[in-house]
Amino acid sequence: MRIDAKDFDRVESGRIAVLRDLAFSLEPGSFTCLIGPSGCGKTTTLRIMLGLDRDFRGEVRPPSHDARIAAVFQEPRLLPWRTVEQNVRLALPKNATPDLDTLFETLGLSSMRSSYPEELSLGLARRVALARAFAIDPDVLLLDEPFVSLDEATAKRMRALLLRLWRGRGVTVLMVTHNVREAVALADRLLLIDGRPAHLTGDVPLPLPQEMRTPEHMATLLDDLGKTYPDTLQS
Amino acid sequence: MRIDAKDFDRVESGRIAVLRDLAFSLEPGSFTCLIGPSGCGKTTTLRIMLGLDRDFRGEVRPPSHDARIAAVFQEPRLLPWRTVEQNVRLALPKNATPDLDTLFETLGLSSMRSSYPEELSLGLARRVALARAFAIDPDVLLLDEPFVSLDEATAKRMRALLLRLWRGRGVTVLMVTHNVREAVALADRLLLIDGRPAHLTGDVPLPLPQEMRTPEHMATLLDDLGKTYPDTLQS
Amino acid sequence: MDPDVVAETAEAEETRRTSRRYRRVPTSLLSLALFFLTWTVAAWWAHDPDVPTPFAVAAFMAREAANGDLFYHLSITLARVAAAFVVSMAVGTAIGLAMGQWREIDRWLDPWLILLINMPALVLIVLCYIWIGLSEAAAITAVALNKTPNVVITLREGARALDPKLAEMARVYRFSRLALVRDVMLPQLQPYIAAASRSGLALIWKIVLVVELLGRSNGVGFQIHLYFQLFDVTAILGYAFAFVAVMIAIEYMLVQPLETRLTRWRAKPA
Amino acid sequence: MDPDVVAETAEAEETRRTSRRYRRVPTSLLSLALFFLTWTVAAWWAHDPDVPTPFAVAAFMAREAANGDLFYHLSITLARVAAAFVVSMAVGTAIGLAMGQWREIDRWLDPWLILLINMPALVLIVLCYIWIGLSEAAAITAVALNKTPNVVITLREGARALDPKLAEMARVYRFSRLALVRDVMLPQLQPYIAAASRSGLALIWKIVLVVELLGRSNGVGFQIHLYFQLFDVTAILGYAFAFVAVMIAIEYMLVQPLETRLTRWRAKPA
Amino acid sequence: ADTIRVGVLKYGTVNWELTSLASHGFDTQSGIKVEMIPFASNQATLVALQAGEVNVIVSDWLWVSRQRAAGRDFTFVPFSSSVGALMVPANSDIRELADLKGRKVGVAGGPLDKGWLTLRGLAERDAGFDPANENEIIYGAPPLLAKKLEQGELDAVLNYWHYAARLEAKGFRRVLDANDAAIQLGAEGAISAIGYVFDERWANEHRKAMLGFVHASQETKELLKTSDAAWEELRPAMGAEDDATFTALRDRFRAGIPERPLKAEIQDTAHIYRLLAKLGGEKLVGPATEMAPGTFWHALVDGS
Ligand SMILES: Nc1ncnc2c1ncn2[C@@H]1O[C@H](COP(=O)(O)OP(=O)(O)OP(=O)(O)O)[C@@H](O)[C@H]1O
Ligand SMILES: Nc1ncnc2c1ncn2[C@@H]1O[C@H](COP(=O)(O)OP(=O)(O)OP(=O)(O)O)[C@@H](O)[C@H]1O
Ligand SMILES: [Mg+2]
Ligand SMILES: [Mg+2]
Repeated sequence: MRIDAKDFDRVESGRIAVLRDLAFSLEPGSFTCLIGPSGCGKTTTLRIMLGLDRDFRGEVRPPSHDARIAAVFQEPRLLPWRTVEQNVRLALPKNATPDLDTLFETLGLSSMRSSYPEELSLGLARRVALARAFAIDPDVLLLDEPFVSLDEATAKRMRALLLRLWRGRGVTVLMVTHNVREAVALADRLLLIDGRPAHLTGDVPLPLPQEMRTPEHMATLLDDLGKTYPDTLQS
Repeated sequence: MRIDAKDFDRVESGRIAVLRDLAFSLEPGSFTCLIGPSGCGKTTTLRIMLGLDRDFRGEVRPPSHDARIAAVFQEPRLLPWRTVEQNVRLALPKNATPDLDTLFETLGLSSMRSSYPEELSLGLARRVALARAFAIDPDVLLLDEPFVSLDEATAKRMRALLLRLWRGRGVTVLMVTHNVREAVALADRLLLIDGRPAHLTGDVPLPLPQEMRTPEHMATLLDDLGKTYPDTLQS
Repeated sequence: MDPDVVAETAEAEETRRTSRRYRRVPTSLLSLALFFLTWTVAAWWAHDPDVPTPFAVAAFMAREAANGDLFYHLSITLARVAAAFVVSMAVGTAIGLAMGQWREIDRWLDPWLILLINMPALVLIVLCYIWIGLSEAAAITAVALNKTPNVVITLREGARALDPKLAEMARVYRFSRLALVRDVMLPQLQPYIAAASRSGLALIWKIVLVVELLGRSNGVGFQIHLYFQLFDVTAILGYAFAFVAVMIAIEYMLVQPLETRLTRWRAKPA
Repeated sequence: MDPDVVAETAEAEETRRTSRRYRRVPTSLLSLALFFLTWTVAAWWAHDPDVPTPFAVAAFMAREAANGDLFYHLSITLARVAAAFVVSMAVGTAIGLAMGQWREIDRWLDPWLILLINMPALVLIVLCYIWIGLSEAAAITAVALNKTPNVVITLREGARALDPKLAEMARVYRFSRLALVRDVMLPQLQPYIAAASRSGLALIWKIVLVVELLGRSNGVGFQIHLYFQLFDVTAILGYAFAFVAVMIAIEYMLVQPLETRLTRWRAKPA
Repeated sequence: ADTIRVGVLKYGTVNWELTSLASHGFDTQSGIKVEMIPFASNQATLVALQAGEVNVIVSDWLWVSRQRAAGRDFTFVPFSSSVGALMVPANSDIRELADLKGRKVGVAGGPLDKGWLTLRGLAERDAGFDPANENEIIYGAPPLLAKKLEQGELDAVLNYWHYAARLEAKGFRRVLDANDAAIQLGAEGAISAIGYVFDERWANEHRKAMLGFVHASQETKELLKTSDAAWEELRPAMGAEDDATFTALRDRFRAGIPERPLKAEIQDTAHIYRLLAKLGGEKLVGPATEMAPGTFWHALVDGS
């Protein structure tokens, strides 16, 4: 995909230029993390890739027509008038019969299946949004800061689940995160964007298989990254 | 404050017991972090302390009547039909004349003052919510995961700002966070809650002044904590 | 980390829900009783044939019910109300949603809408009778034409206030058209539909009265007008209350239980 | 990390906004023109004195305007509409909000509300005239009594749909009562108020017609009815359109610009 | 001079008489002042009288009698014996009541209209059928029904006299009117269907003024009966679209001016009342089976 320019009209006055000359493509089955400072345009990039925002110059080549796409938005975006289980089921494609029992169990949602979203804590709601994305068994998965508002233990479980899904099905994953540590632990490629308007400032491949990333190795990597991109990364 | 029991009626069926025998008091001018797994009842505790939920057994002794209280909710909770600046100004008590220029500058919001919340990224909106809380110069400040969705550099600036405010005015701070590292770096006391229903599982004083906490020192501390409370803390 | 659901016996649970559901009725009944009490006292105090007591009105209703007139006219009027209601809600909702979601449609139809909504009922009714004929179809068309613009206006506001975030979510997950309407849009429109249909039913009934007055030979409106010519306040109130009673029954036995079901997801106020 | 605001000359900016604002007018005008065209063609095709052409209606209006009748009756009716509108919106909003926010009040007032909203306009009007006297006050009370329940019902739905999260925020930050209403509640109620006042204005005008028919000696309703007895369709349409024209003017010159201002915070559809 | 407030229909017949009355100074001659309050419908004048806004309106004696039976002391002075007529298109094959059988008939004023009831009574007696049962009857607003007859949707219409007159001017044919029916049913002459209606207590308190008003009304009628010039002055108030209509309205008005002694009228009215009570039942007349005493203003009947 290639975005030449993306501007927003502002209500009060003027336009702001958000993205300029941002081009990258995702290999099928790759796990990419998109990293950039708050407000630089990460969510906007995802929205353009999802086809939710067509008011830009450039071109997005979507994956094959019948590829299943799932997205985890920055907010849970659940239907408040449907229970947790209904929210997940509604997103399922026809004839899909995923093993929801196990999924809810893993996400710690088993006892909440018949709760309404307003009865959930934010962390629980986020997990429901994750469950919805995982349940449809997607070919492409776009995640916008999926693991915030979760305690470390839960977040770890979620990450493991994500990796399992990715490895098992060869899902193409693009994940936005502010947590460089998390990115380095999970992804096999980092995309750094920054600037005003934002453009690609770094494209870092991480070829080492995830299971071999030891804490020591990651510490060095983080250190190196921090030195190469002092503006964008700080941890 | 003391909460003997807090239950919720569930729409579908049954009640769930969320909190049991949770009692603590905050010293004026102290900085406490409340830590616990996702969905255990932290937000509920804050809501009870704020007087937003009165349907519980127990007693909350609020600070003196004219103490200014500020809260940062888990979501930004801005008025979508008011600009950033209006959102902050509306929360100000009468006759308050805070230096908004500097505040917006520090929070990186200067160019967004006349934007509407729907034009902000989530991270920017969270910063507006922080600006609103800081602007009223509170005596008591309750924060519910204030620094998520921010990149590390911005989060660091925010944390520094919070510490400056706390030191300068002697604000009483209670902050909910999942980030133990952050808690250890900022607070002078940790409250750990866990369980179903949730109760206090740990009350850890951290007497060392913040400015003396070196990375090494914090690493040991985290290690110790992780060993003492293996269920609740993991980092 | 999920708090346990505190076990409750199914029985206790059942009692609690039942008692909650039936608690509303007494207040409403009490309130109605208060109304009739006030009326009775006022009537006694006024002591004027133009201010009949509730008993006089009830006696009249009983007499009309006994000779069958009441049910005859009431059922005819109710049929007309129902037909016009269905037509105008369906058409109005469709147009209102279209206008609320697509600017261009809104711009084109808006002037016509203002024209139509401000046409006096009398004019529309008379024109319908002249052009379509003095028939049932003309009557129902006339009523529907009067009511539809109101539905359009309310639903248009509803469509404008729809949350784009949820629509985006539905789009990403490729919700079927049915699911989009049933699970995403309708629940958001529920308050608008509720407002439109409540005040709609009442408005339709008022227009049906005029329609019956001008060109039908039966129905409650026809009867009320007949008695108006004789200035028989008791009879007028009798027929009016017969209809109101039906409306109250519908409200408490149909609409409110339904509404409670539909909105129970809303967090209860603390 | 704030993207810069791309500098634009104030002038270019000004042109763009202006052009956007004025783009609506042509579509509306075009749409109205289409309406009159359809009408003209239909009238020529029907060739029937009961289907006057727009020109005949316009000629009638010009004649009535020249002899002053049109403005006299129109202004009187507008005054009545305005008075009843203000009263019923104010009272209805207050009651509706109270009923939407407090269950107990809702339970008590609900039956009365259903009673009142389903009372035929005729009954309410006649009773007001008899009890209050054949005065302007009675006329306006009658109209307000007819309209208020509709406002109550719409605003009650609005109050029920208020976001408790924002209310909590306002409470924590100790918003003044004024700020709570003006900055937190009213913007959320805006679509409901818009719906209630748009369809409200139209409804009030329709009831004013009946009120004028039943007990006033001037006003558009009085005139329309006179001409109805002579079956002068041209005159009836002339008076109806005079009022509609005023409403269209109010809509496009007052309501829509205001509404655009009030809702510009809503993210524009992509 | 005492002021009498009269509620009138803007284009109604009463308006014609009162306009003439004022313009020829009959009011000042009788020492009164007449103020006309225009309304848009008959119902409006009824409401106005009940609300005490006007002193006098025009309505029918049946209503007065019913109100008196219910304890409200209104009373009545004859105004006109013009009544509704059954109208058909010129080329219609309906010549008499019996031909109505099976036709679509519009009836102004509803099922309790006096004219309609008398017509039904007559058909029942002479032709052996009740039109209300063996026809499709459409009750509706008078102008609408007149229109529908013109459009050909209805075969016949029983409409108020001025609508009937208008139809006559357009070439429609009168089959018979309610007075014909009443006479065939035993009345000796035309009776006044409508009259000035007012509160008896008020009238007794303003006896001189009211008597003056009645007198002025008679003088005016005398004038309108003979003078065409007086009618020309009224033309703008009549809303007549063409000369034929104007003439038809004028002639029908003249024909309806009551001529007979009051005693005879009262007798016939009482007779018709009993008839109507039988036909219309309690719905029409209320519980009373006889015309309420005092329906006609005592002051004119016996001077008391
Ligand atoms: N209105 C409600 N009705 C029923 N249950 C509720 C309601 N609000 C919260 N709960 C339940 O209470 C528990 C505690 O919720 P709370 O929001 O306090 O969690 P939390 O500790 O803030 O979690 P998180 O870290 O995910 O924000 C959760 O299990 C939640 O499902
Ligand atoms: N509808 C809009 N109208 C105007 N400006 C907008 C709109 N949406 C986003 N923006 C602006 O575009 C910029 C990028 O927003 P975006 O949401 O993509 O940021 P982000 O990288 O996701 O930030 P965060 O990490 O805080 O979520 C921000 O400055 C924001 O203010
Ligand atoms: Mg974002
Ligand atoms: Mg929480």
